[in-house]
Amino acid sequence: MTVGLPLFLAISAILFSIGLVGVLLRRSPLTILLSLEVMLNSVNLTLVAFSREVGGSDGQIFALIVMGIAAAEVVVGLGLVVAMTRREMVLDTDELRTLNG
Amino acid sequence: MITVSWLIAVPAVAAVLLLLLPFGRQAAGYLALLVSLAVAGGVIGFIYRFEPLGGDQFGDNIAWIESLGVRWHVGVNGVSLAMISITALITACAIGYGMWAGRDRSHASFALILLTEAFLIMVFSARDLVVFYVGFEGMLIPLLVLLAAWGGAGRKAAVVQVIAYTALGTLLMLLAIAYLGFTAPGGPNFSMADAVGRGNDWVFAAFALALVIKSPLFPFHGWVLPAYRESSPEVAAVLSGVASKAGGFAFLAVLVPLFPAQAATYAWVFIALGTIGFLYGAFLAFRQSDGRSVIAYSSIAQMSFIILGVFLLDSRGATGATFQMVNHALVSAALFLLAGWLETQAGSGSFKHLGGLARSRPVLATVALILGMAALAVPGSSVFASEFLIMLGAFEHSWWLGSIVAIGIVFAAMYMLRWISAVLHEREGDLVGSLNPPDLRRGALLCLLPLVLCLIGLSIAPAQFTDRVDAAATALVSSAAKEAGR
Amino acid sequence: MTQLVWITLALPLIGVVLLSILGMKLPAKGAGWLASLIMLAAFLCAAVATIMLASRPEGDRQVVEVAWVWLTAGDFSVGLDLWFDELTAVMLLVITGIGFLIHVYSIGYMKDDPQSRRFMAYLNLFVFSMLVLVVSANLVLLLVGWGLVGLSSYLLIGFWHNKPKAIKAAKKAFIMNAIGDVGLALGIFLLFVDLGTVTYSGIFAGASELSETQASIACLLLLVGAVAKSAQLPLHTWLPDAMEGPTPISALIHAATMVTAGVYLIARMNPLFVHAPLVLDLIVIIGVVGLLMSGLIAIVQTDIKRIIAFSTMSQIAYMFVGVGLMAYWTGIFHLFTHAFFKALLFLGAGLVIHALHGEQDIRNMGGLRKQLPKVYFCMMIGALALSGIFPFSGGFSKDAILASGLHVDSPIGWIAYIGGLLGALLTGIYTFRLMFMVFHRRPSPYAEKVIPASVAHHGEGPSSMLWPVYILAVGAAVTGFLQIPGVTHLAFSWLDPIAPDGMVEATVGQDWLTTLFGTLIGLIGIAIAYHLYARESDAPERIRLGRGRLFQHALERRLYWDDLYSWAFERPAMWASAFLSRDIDRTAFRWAPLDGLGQLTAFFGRSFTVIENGIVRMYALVLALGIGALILFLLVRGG
Amino acid sequence: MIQGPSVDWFAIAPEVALIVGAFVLLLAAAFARGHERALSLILGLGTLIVSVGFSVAAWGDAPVVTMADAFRVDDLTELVRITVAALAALVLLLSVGWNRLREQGSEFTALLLLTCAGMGVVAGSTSFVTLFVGLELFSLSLYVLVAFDGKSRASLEASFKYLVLGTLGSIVLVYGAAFLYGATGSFMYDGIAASLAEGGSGEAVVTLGTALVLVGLLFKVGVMPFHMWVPDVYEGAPTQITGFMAGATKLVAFVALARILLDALPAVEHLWSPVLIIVAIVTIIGGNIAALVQTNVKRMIAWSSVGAAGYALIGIIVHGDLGLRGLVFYLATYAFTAFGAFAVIALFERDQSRAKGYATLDGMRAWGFSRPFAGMAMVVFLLAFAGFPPTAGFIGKFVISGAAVTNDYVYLAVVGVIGSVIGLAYYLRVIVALYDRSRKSDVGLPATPGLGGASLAILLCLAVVLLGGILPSLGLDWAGQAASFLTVAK
Repeated sequence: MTVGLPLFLAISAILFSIGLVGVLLRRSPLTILLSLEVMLNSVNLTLVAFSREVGGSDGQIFALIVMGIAAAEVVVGLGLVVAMTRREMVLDTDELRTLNG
Repeated sequence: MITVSWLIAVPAVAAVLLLLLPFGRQAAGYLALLVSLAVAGGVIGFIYRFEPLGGDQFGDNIAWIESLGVRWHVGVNGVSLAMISITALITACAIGYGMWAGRDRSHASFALILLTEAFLIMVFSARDLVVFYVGFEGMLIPLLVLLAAWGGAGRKAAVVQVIAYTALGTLLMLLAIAYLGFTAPGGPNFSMADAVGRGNDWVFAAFALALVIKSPLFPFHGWVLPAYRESSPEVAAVLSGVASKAGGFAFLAVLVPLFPAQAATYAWVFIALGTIGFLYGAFLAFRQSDGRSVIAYSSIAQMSFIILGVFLLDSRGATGATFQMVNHALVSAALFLLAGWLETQAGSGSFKHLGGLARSRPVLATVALILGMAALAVPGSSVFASEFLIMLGAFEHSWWLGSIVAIGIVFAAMYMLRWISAVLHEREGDLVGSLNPPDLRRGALLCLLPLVLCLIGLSIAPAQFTDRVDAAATALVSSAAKEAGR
Repeated sequence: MTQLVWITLALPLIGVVLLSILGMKLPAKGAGWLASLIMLAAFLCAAVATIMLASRPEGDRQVVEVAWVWLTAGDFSVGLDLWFDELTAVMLLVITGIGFLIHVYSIGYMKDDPQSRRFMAYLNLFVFSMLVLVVSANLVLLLVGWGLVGLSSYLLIGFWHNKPKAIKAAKKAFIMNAIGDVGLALGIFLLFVDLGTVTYSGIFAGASELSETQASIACLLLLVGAVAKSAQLPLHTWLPDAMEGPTPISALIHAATMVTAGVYLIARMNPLFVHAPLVLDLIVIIGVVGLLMSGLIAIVQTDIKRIIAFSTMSQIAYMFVGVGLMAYWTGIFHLFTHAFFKALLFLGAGLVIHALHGEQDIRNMGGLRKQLPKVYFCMMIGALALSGIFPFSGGFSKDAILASGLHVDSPIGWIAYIGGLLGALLTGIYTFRLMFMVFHRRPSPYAEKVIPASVAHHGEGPSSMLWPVYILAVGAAVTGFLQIPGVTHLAFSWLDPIAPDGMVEATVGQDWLTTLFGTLIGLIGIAIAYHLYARESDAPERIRLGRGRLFQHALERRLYWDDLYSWAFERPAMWASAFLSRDIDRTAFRWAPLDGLGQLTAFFGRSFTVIENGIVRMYALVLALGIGALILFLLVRGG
Repeated sequence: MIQGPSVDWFAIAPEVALIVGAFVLLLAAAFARGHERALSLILGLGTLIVSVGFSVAAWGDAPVVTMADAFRVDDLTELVRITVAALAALVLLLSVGWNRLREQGSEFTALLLLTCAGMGVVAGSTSFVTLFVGLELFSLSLYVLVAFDGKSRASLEASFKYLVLGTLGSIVLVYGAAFLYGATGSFMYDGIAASLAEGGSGEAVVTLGTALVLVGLLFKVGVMPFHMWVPDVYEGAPTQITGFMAGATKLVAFVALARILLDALPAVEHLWSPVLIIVAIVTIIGGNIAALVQTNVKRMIAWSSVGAAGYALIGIIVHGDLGLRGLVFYLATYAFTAFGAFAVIALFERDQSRAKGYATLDGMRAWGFSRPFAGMAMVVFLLAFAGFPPTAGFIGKFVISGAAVTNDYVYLAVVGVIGSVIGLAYYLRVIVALYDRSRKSDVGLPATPGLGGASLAILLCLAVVLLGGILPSLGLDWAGQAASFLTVAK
C-alpha cells in the first residue's frame, strides 16, 4: 500500500492543529515557541508531500529554507526569553499584558 | 500685475511665519493686521480695476498636478469679487478685534485667522474643482482649531458637532469632485468649465449635501448654534460672516452652473428647505435667551433665504442672493463682534443680566441700533434692498412663495426688536454696572466701524454693488434657468 | 423748483448727521434750535417750491426727476426719483410746517431731559423719512420712506427706553407696521409682475390694462399697508399704545403726518384704485366702522392722550371714507385741517400734562380753565374744529367728505353719510367730555395740589411751547376757509389734477345741507357731554355700573382687539417658538448627532477594543478564528 | 556539477550593499569600542546612501529578472528600496540622541540595514520562496529591533508578541503557498497565474491556498481581523522603530500583496475581491473607531494606521491604473507621514525623559507651545492622516477615492469618508491637547540630546508631506511609473 497525498495532508493538518492548539492553550513562552516549530514542520510536510506529487525539487528546497529560517526564529525567540528572564519578568504570557486596549 | 493668487499667498505665508517664528504679542498682532490690511488694499485695487462685463479677471491658470489634470485656475468675477471683499474686510476687523481683546497665544490665533482667509479667498476665486475643494476643506481646520483652542466652556461638544456635520459633508463633496474630474472625456480634468452638465443625480446630491451643511440649511443646522456660541467673538464673526458664505457662494457659483439640469429639476427641494429654514430660524430666534443664540438662529434664517434666492434661478434671485450674502456677512460679523464684546465685558451674554445699556452709552446704543435695524431689513437699508430683490424674485417665481417668504420680514422684526430692547432698553441688568469701559471705546469701536460704514455706504448706493455683480450672477444661473424653462 | 424740493429733502438729513456727530458738544438748547431752524429752512424751501409750482399753468404741475439709480437687477431698477405735484406740495407743507412748530415746541417740552439732543436728531430723522415717503416717484422708494417713518416712530415711541411700557408699545407699533410693509411690498411685487414697473407714471399708464381682479388684489395689498400705517381696522391696536411716547411725537407722528400716510397712499394711487371699485367700497366700510368704533371707545377712555389718539383714528377713518368715495381731495383736505387741530389738541394736552407734572388721567384734572386760560382758549378752538362745528376748519373738511357720500347717492354713499353723521355725534361727546373734565368741573384734589405751584413757577408754559400752539390755533380756526362751499374753491381745484379719472365733488347745496346737519349733530353731542360731564353728576357712573355695564367693559377693553391678537397670535407663537427651540431643535438637530453618533461610536470603540486585552493567546485566537471564517467564506462562495 | 542560478549583480546591488555594510559595521565595531554612535551613524548612513545610489541609478531602466526568475527589479522595487532606505536613514537621524545608540549602536544599525535588505527582497520577489526569505529576513531583524529598548519591559513584551504572532502569520503564508504549489506545481507568480488561467485543477486546494496566502499577507499588512499585533507592537517598540514599521513594513507588505494578487492570483479575483472589500470596510471603520477611544497618542496613531491600511486596500480592490497609482503614492507618502508623526512623539518622549510617562493626550497638553516647530509639524502630519489639503495625504486619498468612484466602488469611498470623519475627531483631540491653553507650558525645556537630528528628520518628513500635497505632480508621476509594473500579468 502506498501512502497517498491525502494522508500526508491530513497528518500535516493534524500537526498544524496541534501546534495551533498549543499556541492557544499554553502560557509558557517556551512551549509556545515549541508549538510554532510543530506548525512549521507541518508546513514542511505539506511542502514535501506536494513536491513529490508535482515532481521537481522546488518544494523540497523550500522546505529546507523553511527549516533554516525556523532555526533562526527559535534563536531570536530564546534570546527574548533570556532577556525577559534577565528583566525578572514572569514567564507567563498571560501576564504580558501591560500593552493593551 | 497683482492677481488673486497673491491675495491667497500673502496671508498663507504670513500665517506660516507667524506660526513658526517667535513673535511677541504686539509684533504678531501688528504683522497680522498689516497683512490683512494689505489684502484689503489689494481687494480695493481689484474693485477699482474691475470690469463688470469682463468675465473672469485678475486670474491665473497654470498647470498644477499635470498627471491628474488639475490646474491652479483662479479668477474673479463679480460674485467672487463681492465675496473676496467681505472676506478681506471681516478678516481685518476680526484680527483687529483679537488684538484689542488680547487673546493669549495671539500669534497662533492670528495665523489661523489669516490661514482661514487664504482658504476662503481660494474658495471664492477657484475655477478648478480641486482648488475649490482644497479651499473649502482647508478652511475647516483653522476654524476648528480656533474653536477648540480659544472657544468657550462648551467648545468640546461644539467641535464634535462641527466635525460630525461639516467634515462628512465636505468629504462627500470630494467624492463628487473626483467623479467629475476623473470621468472627464480625454483624461482627468477638473476645470469647472469642463465639468458643466456631466454630473448625474448622485454626484449632485453629494455635492449639494456638503453645501447644505456648510451654509447651513434646515435640517442640517445643528452645528451652527454651538459653533457660533462657543467661538471667540472674532472667530464667530469670521465663521458666520464669511465661512458660512462659502456654502451659499458655492451653491450659486459652483453647484448651479455645474449641474444645470439637476439644479433645475431639484430647485424645488432647495426652495422648500430655504423657505422652511428661513421661517424656522427666524421663529426660533425670538425665544433665545442670549444675544449670540439670537444671531445664530437669524444667521440660519438668512442663509436659508439666500439659498432660496439662488434657486429661484433668475437674475433677481441670484443678484439678490449675492448682495444679501454681503449684507448678512457685514451684519452678522458686526453683531457677533458686538455681542462678543458685551459678553466679554459683562461676563455673560444672557439677557437676564443685560439690559438698559442705552443709558449713557451713546456709541454702543447707536451702533447696536444701526446693526439691529439693518438686520431686520428696515426699508432703505442695503439688507432691505437685497431682501427685496430676493422676495421679488420669489414672487415672480410664484405668488404664494413670495407671500410666505414675506412673512419672514415680520419675524425678523420680532426677534431683532427683542434683541435690541433686551440689550439696550428696559431695566438695567445686574451685570451692566460692571462694564469697564462702560461704552464702546476706540479699539473695539474701530473694529466695528468699518463694517457699519460699509453697511451705510451700501444702503446709500446699492446699485454700485448690484451693477458690478448683476452680469456675473445672472450668467451663473442662466443655463439652469434655461433648463427650468425660464 | 425741483432743486428746492431736493434741498427740503436734504435739510433734515443734514440735521440728523450734524446732531449725531456734534452730539454732546452742542448745548441742549442749541441742538433744539439747530434742528428747528433746519426745519424752518425746509419749510421755507417747500413753500417757495409750492408757490413756483402754483405759478405754472394747470396741467403742467407734475414734475418727475431722477437723481440716481438706487438698485438694479436684470430688468428691474429703482431710482431715487422725485415726484412733485400738487399733492406732494400739500404734504410737504404740512410735514415741514407742522414739523417746524413741533420742533420748536419740543425745545420747551424736552428742556429738562438730558437726552434732548437725541430726541431732536430722531425728530429730524422722522421728518426726512416722511419727506422721502411723499416725494418718491416710485413705490419702492415710497416703501423706503414708509419703513423709515416706522423706524423713527419706533425710536420716538420708545424714546424713554427705561419705561418697559414705552418699549413694548414701540415694538408693537413696529411689528404692526411691518405687517403693513409686507402687504405693501407684496402689492409692489404684484404690480411689477403685472406691469413690469414700479414707477408711478408706469403704473398709472398701465393701470387700465389690468383686469379688475388684478387691480383689486394689488389695491388690497396696498390697502394692508395703508391701514397698518394709518391705524385703521384691523391693524389699529398700536396707536393708543403709542401714546407712551413724548407728546410732541404724538402730535407730529401720530396725528399730523405719519398716520395719514395711508390716506396719502390711496390718494396718490387713485388711478389704480379707480380700477378696483370693490376695494374702494371696502375702504369706505373700513372707514365707517372704524370711525364709529374709535369714537365709541374714545368716550370711555380716561387718559387724555389716548382719547385724542382714538379721535385721531376716527378722523383718519373719515379721510378713508373720503378717498374711498373717490373724493380724494376731501380726504387730503381733511388731512390738512386735521393736521392743525389735532396737533393743536396734542400740544395743548402736552401743556396740561406739563403743568400737572406728567399726570395724564383726566379724572385727576378739572377746573384748569382758570389757571390755564390761554391753553383752554386754544384747545377750545381745536375741540370745536374737531367736532366739526361751523365755521371751524374741521367742519368744512369733514362735511365735504360726508357731502360726497350724499352726492354719490349709492348704498355705500348713504352708509358713509349716515355713519359719518353718527360719528360726528360721538366726536362731539368725547371731545367735549375731555374739555369739560379737564377744564371745567371742580378741580380734582391732585390738580388743586399741583397746579398753583406749577403755574406760579413757569406760567402756562415756556413761550417756545405756547407760540406753536397759538399758530396752530389760528390754523385750526381758518384753514377751512380754503373751501367754503360756493365761495372759495381752492382745495378742490388745487388737488383736482392728481386724479386723471376725475373726483367726486358735491354740489353747493349738498355741502351746505351737510354742514347744517353736521353742526347740529355736533352741538347735540356737545350738549350730551355737557349734561354728563360738565357738572358733578353720577350719570356716567350709573351708566358704567348699570345697564351698559357689559358694553362699557367691552369699550374699556377696546372691544377686545388686543386680547384677540394676543390669544390668536402672540401666545401661540411664543409657546411654539419656545417648544421648538427647547424641545425639538435641541433633541432632533443638536443633540442627536452629538450623543447618538459620537457616543455610539465611542461605545463601539470601547467595546471591541476589549478583545485587545494584551494577552497574546487571545490575539492568536482571533487570528485563528479569522482564518477559519475566511476559509469558510471562500469555500462557501467559491463552491 | 550543479548549475547555479544566474545572478545579475547590478540588479541586486542595493541589497548586497546593505548586507555588506551591516557586516562591515559589526566587524568595525569590534575594533572600535567606545565609538559606537559615530561609527553606526557614519557607516549606517553611508551604506544607505550607497544603496539608494544604486537604486536611483537603475531607476527607469527596463525591468530585470534575476535569481532564477525569482526576483524582479523594476521601478516598483526601486521605489520601495529608496523609500525604505530613506526611512532607515531617518531612523538613524532620529536616534542620534538615543542612549541605546551609544551602547549598542552597531548592532542596532546592522539590524536596520538587514531589515532594509529584507524589504528590498520582498518588494522584488516574484516567487513565494524569495518572498518568504525576504519576509523572514526583515521580520527577524524587526523582532530584535522592537526589543531594543533594553530598559523597557514593554519593549520586550511587544517583541515577544510580535515574534509569536508574526511567526504564526508567516506559517500561514507558507502553508498557503504550499497548497498553491500543490495545485499549480509552481512557487513562481507567473507560473501560478498561468496554471490557474488554464483552469487549474483542484478547486478546493486553490481556494484553501488562496485563503491562507491572503491571511498571511493581510496579517503583515495589519488589517482587521488580523491586526491584533499592531497596536501593542507599535506602542511597545522604540518610537523610531514604530515609525519605521508604520511606514516601511506597511509599504512593503502592500507591494507584496499587490504583486501576489495581481500577478499570481488574477484568475481567482472573484475569491479575494469580496474578502478584501469586507476587510477594507471593517478595517476602515474599526481602526478609526478604536483610535477614537485611545488616550495614548502613540497607540492612537497605531490604530489609525490600521485604518489607513484599510483605505489602501481600496486601491488594490479597484486596481486599474488610477487605483494602483493612488495606492503607491498613498503608501509612499504615508510612510513619511507616519514616520514624521512618530518622530514628533519620540521627541516628546525624550523631552519628558520617557520615565515620566508615555505620550498620553494629557501629558502632551500645551507641549506644542514649547516646541513650536515640532508641534506644527505634528499638526501637518495629523492632517495628512486625515486627508486634508494641502498635504500628501489629501492627494493620496483623492486619487484612491477617484479610482473608487469611477469604478463603481462608490460605497467603499463613502466608507472611507466616514472613517476620515471619525479620524478627524481624534486627530483634532491631539491638536487641541498640543495647544491647550489651560495648562502652562514649560517654555524653557532642557536641551534635549539629539534635538538637531530629530528636528532634521521631522523637517525632511514635513517636506515630503507638504511637497506631496502642494506640488504632487512629480510624486504622482513616479508613483504611476512604479505602479505600472503591477499589472504585468494582466
